[in-house]
Amino acid sequence: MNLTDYISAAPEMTLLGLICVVLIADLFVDDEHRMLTFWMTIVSLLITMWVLLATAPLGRIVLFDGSYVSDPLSQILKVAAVGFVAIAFLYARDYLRANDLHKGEYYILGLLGLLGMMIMISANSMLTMYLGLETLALSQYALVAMDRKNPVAAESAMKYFVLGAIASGALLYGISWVYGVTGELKFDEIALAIASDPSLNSLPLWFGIAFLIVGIAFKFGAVPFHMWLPDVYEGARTPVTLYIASAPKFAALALTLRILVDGLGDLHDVWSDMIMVVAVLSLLVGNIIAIAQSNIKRMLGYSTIAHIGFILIAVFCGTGKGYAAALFYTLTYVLAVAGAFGIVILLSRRGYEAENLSDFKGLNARSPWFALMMMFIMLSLTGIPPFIGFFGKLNVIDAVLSSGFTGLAILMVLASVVGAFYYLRVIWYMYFEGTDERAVLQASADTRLVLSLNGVAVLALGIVPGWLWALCTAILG
Amino acid sequence: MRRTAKEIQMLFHAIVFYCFSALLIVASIGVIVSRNPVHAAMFLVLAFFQSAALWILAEAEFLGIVLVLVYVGAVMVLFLFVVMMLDINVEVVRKGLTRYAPMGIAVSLLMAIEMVQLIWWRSETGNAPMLFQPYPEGYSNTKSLGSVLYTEHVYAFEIAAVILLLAIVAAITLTMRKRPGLKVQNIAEQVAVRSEDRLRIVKMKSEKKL
Amino acid sequence: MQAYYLTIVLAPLAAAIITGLFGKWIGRAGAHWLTNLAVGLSCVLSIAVFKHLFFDGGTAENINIYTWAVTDGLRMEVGFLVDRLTALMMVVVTFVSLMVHIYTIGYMHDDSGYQRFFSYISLFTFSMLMLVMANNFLQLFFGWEAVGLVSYLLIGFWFKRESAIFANLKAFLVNRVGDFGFILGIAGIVMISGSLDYATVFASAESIAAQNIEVIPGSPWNAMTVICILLFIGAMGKSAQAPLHVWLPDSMEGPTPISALIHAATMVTAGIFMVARMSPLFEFSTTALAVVIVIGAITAFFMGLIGIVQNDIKRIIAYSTLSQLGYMTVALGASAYSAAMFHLMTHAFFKALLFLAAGSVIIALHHEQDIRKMGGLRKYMPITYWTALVGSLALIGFPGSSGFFSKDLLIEAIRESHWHSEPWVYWIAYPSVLLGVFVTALYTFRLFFLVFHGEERMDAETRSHLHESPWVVTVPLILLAIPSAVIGWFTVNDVLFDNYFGDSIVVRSSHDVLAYMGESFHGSLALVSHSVQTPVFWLTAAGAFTAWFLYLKRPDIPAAIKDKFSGLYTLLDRKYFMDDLYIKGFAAGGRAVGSFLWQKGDQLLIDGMLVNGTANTIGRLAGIMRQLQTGYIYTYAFTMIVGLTMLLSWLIWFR
Amino acid sequence: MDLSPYLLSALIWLPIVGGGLLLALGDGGDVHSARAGMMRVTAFWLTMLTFALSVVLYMAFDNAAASMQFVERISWVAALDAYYYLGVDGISAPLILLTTFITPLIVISAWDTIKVRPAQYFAAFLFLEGLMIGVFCALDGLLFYAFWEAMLVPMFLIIGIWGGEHRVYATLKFFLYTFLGSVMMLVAFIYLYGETGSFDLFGFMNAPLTLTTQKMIFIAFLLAFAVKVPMWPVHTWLPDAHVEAPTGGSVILAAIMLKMGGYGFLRLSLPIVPDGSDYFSGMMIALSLIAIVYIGFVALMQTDMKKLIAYASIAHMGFATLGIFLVWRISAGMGAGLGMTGAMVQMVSHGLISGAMFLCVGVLYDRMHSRNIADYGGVANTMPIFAAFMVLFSMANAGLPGTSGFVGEFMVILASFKASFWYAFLAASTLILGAAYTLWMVKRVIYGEVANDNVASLEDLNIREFIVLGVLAVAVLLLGLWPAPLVDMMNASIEQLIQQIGQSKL
Amino acid sequence: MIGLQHYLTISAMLFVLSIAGIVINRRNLIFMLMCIELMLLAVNFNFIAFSRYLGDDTGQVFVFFILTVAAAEAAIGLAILVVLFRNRRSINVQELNTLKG
Repeated sequence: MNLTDYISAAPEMTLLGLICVVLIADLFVDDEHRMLTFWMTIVSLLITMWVLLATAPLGRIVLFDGSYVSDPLSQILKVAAVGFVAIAFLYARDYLRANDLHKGEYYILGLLGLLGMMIMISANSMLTMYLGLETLALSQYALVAMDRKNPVAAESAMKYFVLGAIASGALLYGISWVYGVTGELKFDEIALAIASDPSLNSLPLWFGIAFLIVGIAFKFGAVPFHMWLPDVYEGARTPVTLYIASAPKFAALALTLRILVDGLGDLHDVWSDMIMVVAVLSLLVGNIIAIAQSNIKRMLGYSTIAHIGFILIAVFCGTGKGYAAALFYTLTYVLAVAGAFGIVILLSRRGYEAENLSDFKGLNARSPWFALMMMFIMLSLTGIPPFIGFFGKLNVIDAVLSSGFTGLAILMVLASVVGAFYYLRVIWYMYFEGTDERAVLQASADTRLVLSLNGVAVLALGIVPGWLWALCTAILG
Repeated sequence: MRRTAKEIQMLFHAIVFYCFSALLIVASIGVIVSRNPVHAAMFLVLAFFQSAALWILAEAEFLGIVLVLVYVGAVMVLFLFVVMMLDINVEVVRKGLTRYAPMGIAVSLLMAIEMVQLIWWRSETGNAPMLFQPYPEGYSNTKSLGSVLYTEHVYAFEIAAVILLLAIVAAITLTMRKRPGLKVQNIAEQVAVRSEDRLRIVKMKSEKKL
Repeated sequence: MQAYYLTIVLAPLAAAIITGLFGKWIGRAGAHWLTNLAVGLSCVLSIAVFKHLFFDGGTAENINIYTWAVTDGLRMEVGFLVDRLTALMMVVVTFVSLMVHIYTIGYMHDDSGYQRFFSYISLFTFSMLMLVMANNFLQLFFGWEAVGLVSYLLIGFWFKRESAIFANLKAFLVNRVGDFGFILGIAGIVMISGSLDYATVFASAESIAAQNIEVIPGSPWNAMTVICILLFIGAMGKSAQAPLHVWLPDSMEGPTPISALIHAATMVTAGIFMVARMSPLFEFSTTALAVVIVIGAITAFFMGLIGIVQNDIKRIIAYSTLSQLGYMTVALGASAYSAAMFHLMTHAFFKALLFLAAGSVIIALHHEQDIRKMGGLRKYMPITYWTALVGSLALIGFPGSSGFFSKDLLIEAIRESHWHSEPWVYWIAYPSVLLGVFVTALYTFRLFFLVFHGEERMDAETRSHLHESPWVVTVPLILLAIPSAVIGWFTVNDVLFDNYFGDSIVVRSSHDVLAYMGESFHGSLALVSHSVQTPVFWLTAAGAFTAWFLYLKRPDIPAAIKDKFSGLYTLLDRKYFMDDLYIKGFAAGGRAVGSFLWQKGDQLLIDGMLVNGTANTIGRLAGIMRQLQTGYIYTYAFTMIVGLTMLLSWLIWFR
Repeated sequence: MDLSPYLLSALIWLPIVGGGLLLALGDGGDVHSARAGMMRVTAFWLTMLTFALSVVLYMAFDNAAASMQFVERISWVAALDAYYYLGVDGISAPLILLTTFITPLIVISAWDTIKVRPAQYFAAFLFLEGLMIGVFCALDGLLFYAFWEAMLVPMFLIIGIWGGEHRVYATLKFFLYTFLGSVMMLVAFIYLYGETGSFDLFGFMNAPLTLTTQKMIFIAFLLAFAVKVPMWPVHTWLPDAHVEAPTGGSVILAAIMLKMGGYGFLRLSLPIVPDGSDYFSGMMIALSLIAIVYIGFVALMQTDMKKLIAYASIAHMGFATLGIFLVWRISAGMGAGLGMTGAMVQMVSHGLISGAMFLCVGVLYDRMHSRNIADYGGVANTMPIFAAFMVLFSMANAGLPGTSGFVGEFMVILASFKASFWYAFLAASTLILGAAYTLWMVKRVIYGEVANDNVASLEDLNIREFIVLGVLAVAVLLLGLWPAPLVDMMNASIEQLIQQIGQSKL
Repeated sequence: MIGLQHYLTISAMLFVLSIAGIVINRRNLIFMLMCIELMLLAVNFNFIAFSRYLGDDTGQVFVFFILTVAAAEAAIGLAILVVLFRNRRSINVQELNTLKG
């Protein structure tokens, strides 16, 4: 192995280097010129993106003695993660400035979190995965608590932290069991060990898997390991929620796929049942509780739980189609949810958090265009064609049906109908209700543009979803 | 009945193990039942010490020492520091268990039973102890770990560095605050000062006598 | 001839459309001229068609005008079958219609809906012609419903009157009950014979009769019987046979001209016409004929009885119409289709005459219809008086009048009919029609005497304005009086015994009572001269005498009788409680069922429990489930631990 | 140059793009502004242009061909083997014509009655029109479903934004009800996709399926279509939606959207799962008959005009489903085709009549702001022309021969007699019930003395209302007096359909 | 004979105790943070035991990293605790339920 092989790890290295640059540069920037940090961050992300695309491997490359893997899956997830982090930063900027939160730390912690995600996405051993997970988790805890004068944010950060620590404890405990049984930490070697010695496929290993699933489910926010999620979504400032709600889902997906598929793919019949129970519970609990919410961030939190159910059900199928569907679903879901939080941010302004559903009342009168965008996003989340969310659901249901689980498919669509109610309620508030609010939406042109593109993409991708699905199946099918 | 030296060594090993284990469990229970955070922290320190001992007993000396150094020396000090700094009034802490406590204990017990059952009765080899691999002669735990840490695990090591950086950034972000009334010196300003800044020469006409 | 037929049909339609849509522009005069000329044209051409068929020996024509639709091998056409039966009806319809058109000019003179009225009656003429000229069941049903529609519109012509709009709704709905049967009958025919065309259907009558329909699973009924009864239900609705008669008396809420035209002369006889038209089918089902004759007999007698106690001049005539329609139906049931048609024709003339005369009286009394407020009108309204007398005599069957020939022979036909061999039918039918004669005479002359003779019971104000009606009213009276008086003389032989209808009406030889009677028929004069030997004559005379005695000689007796037989009186006055049955039973029942299904079925069960119930349950569930999210970290941790423990337990103990 | 290969696309996308245009330009928020006026005119001409295109379709349509015409097929989602696959036959073409015919009338009727955001209103209808045409054209399962679901959105907004007092409840109920039904169809589609490997509807039709599978798929389709039709007992969304919807919404809902259900049965249920349909035909007929009788009674007791007409719609659509499913109960000979043709004619005719009835109520509502029957009485005194129209449409609603309402009912009753006397008996009860509920309403609303001062001050139809109702009246009468052109369009396709479903898949 | 199972048992007990500590904790958040440390200790026990049993040092390397991360985690956890305390003047678990439902 020569040094040029390490070029595959260049994105992470580049990003780390750029983080240091931004970190140091930010020290010398006062609050009035904080935009410099922002633009440096964006430029860093663009450079990282460029490096990512430039070093895209054609096949699977394993580096660092098997700790690191670069393959098409990691490539697409990283591109998506970098992109959505950039979008999140852009959406967040105006809000942060308006609320005196425009500190370099938001970007730096966000970038570190992104680095964590990329590490997770490229992890090829339990150790790397764990470290990446912690990098991401720690930066998220810090981000949530970043608004130091906000007791609610602190509370949610504390909850997130304690529960997250329990989850990573459980994950570690599971890893230790898997390690103990197979003697390996690298996913491919774990798979090899299991394949070569079927006697390993016994209770101790399953036991470890159960703990691993706790960790995975927590990261995603699946029932019953979901309880942090609504509180954190609600408690954190909206830009932070946006951050947490978008890109880390890719990392969670990587966590799932790497561990369960790369490492424990042969044990599908052991973990699939557990995943299914968790997924179905998420689907039901998320959709049902979301109905009772009046805070849109919290509502989107519960809706996330429901969508996680879909993703996990796709994983549960254990087929290439299922994994591809999970990937497709995650990508499209994050696209929609980023837009949704973007609009929540757009509606907020100094000292005013537009986080109650009722704040959306009469949006159509105030800004028909962004009301339309929000409607697109809500419809996409509901799963109405031709919006992209529909194809996500379609692919998952297809995967479920081709694995022969008709009842599950029916349960899924029924849950979607229940879920439709709360998405429609947003549309109802925007379009059917009047408002006395006359404040003009304040956002800079670039935010407006990207937000509009985001909304339009939800529709446009839905009209031509073929390439994305082809991509996903090419990667995982 | 005569025991061989090996057997005696084993027995001694067992006795030491059970002693430390018992203390460890007691200390852990102390952590979760003591009312005073300081007491709890001290129990935790005790637990760490027992653990370090047990690890050393298992011939993982390096980690045993690191545990004491890192945990007892740093982390627990941090804990105590925070406890003291926050000046938490121990008396206002409510008494009694939460209403989940019985259920919590029940579930924990269930889990404990399951784990123990798994460990002892569901193993492939029955409940005969599975012994540790003996180390070869001249083996150095520290050396062995050190040799892989920067080679095989260099990537993880770098990530660990990032995590520490992150922890620094995060901790500073969260806790550092500029206090408005604080008097500080600005060295750069002090150094860069010129006489003109400090001294103003005012020319004024002499007063005329009335 | 096709051009003739089309003109006959379309002229009134065109007039109706123009008058209806552009009434404002063409004005009142324009409206009545246009419609009168159009209907006049139809009438003249109808007579020409009649002449062509009857005098010139023309053959019946069966032509299709256009294809309505074709699907699944079923051709649905619009076309005309013009044979002698049709021709007779065309003449009757257009002639009476023309008379009514003319009469309307006077009768509706002061009405603001003048043009509308003309439009309606022209439309009616069109519809009725479509009905009688149809060569297939589809068009028959079209005409059938169209006349119903116009009847509905005309009964409710004075739509501000609550009673009028009640009556028209009632009329339409009761008719719809009949149509319900009718369309089922048509459906049966089409589905068994595969065609809507009369000729094809009649040709396959035998094969229809050979099939069975299981109305009640397990007991096959003869298809022809089922179909004919269903068709006859339609006729019962339209021709107001008991128990579907209830709409006709109420329909008198409409203006009098339409009572004459629609509810006496033409539309109500559509049922009779239809059964006659369907004679090739009915002949195959003795059971159906038995139903027909029994229903007819009941109607003929019992509806007449009600007429005795009524006080509204138009209602009395309406009940008389019901009774006479019963007579016709009885004749149909006795397979004496020609007799029924003959009575239909004469009845059209004299009943239209009576209605128009009544209308004349009503206008003179400023829309007073209660005969208790009339009397002695003879001297004020001579033309009306005499024409009404002609009409009344024809109605009771005074020897020599048109009604005499039709009714006398009709009763004779029943006496001689093949139902002889079925005593129970015979002993329902024959006594009913015979006693009906007495009743007819009684109510007819009760009306006549109370209106035209005796003391003048109207108030002075009205009396001072009494005068004969204008010529547009009296001319139609006179023109109708002539055929009412004499037409029987000339036509009885041809229509009844000389095979006038030819192939139009098919009678099985074993049923052919008229052929049997024809053997002993020796001309009109002989018939008249022999009339005194018949019980019919004496019953008639007795009826007329009773009327004279009770209402002119001893006007106090009726009241006494009323007191004495108050139960019977109430029964008749309330029309055998049929209206109550319909309104309080069926209508209210239907509404109750509707309310129940709506409130308990739709709102409570489906919407309340299933739809909103589910939604509310989910909502409530959401409320409960969100309580689990207590906000306490230890709860959250506990939930996670429980989840973990569940997974572990499942692995250890259940997997 | 032969443009016919793009005709269907033009029909679908012209209104949708036009709607987008309207939305983009907006009305400036002022109803009376010149800009809003221009929007109206644009909307009108867009719908007229679409109508003109559909006339071209009608002209070029080959009645004799049973197969699909104007076919367009290009790859859409290659990864799912889904195509942008359009085509029409005798079953879909009349419904497309109905759609394009009704929409301009809605635009006219909304001319000055929509006071809030007119551009969005018209845009919603244009979107709706394009999407509905899309449903009728789509020959690819995915495309069909996409149009089918997307259609809900503009309707949801139309009821929600421009609806009455309880519009939110009604529109949510509408959306969730129909959504619940159609997701099951989606599951069935995906299952079939799994079986055949593509979303091609013809592929679905040719797929061999076991009886159990067919039954399940039928149930899934049934939920989707029965809700749309709507059939008892999943009909309760309809009265609420109708009552709360603005006039145009009610019209589209009744005139076209309900037809989606019937169309779905014909296009999907029958040919894809013939044996499943056969198996459930008894239930379907029973539900249809319940719709006719039960709903007839329910309609009788309504106090709200729109509700009454809505219930009447359910009853009338019962004829459509009855006619469709009779095919399984008619062993041989004439009848099956008659029933199906009747069902189709009934759907088209109901589109016209119920649309007209809702427009009539709309005319009254615009003046009095009440739909309550009790608030009216003697309208004929002050609005004679309107009364004439109302009576005409009521008669058509009651199935009077000579109006289009009769044609379908007649055919279906004929066919049902072939199947069973009692089917015909119950179906024919509509003659009484239909007349009862419709004319009783007419009696209470139109006839009688002027009930109150509000009625006394009513003004008769203005020219726009007159044109709208007049055009519909002509259509209703024309179809009633000469349905041949319509029936001829369908015959070949229906014959082929019957032949096709006659072959068991087992 | 002391072997793998003994260590695993100790680990399991620590793990369960830490969990029980979190669940039944009725006091302040400090205890929870300590319990988390206890839990990581349990995990470390497992790793070391397995590492020794397998004769594979990788497990011990893992423990090394866990210790590092745990330190960082403790730092951030305590920082959050400080923020929380500054805002609410309390770190009582039972008062920490503003966000719920």
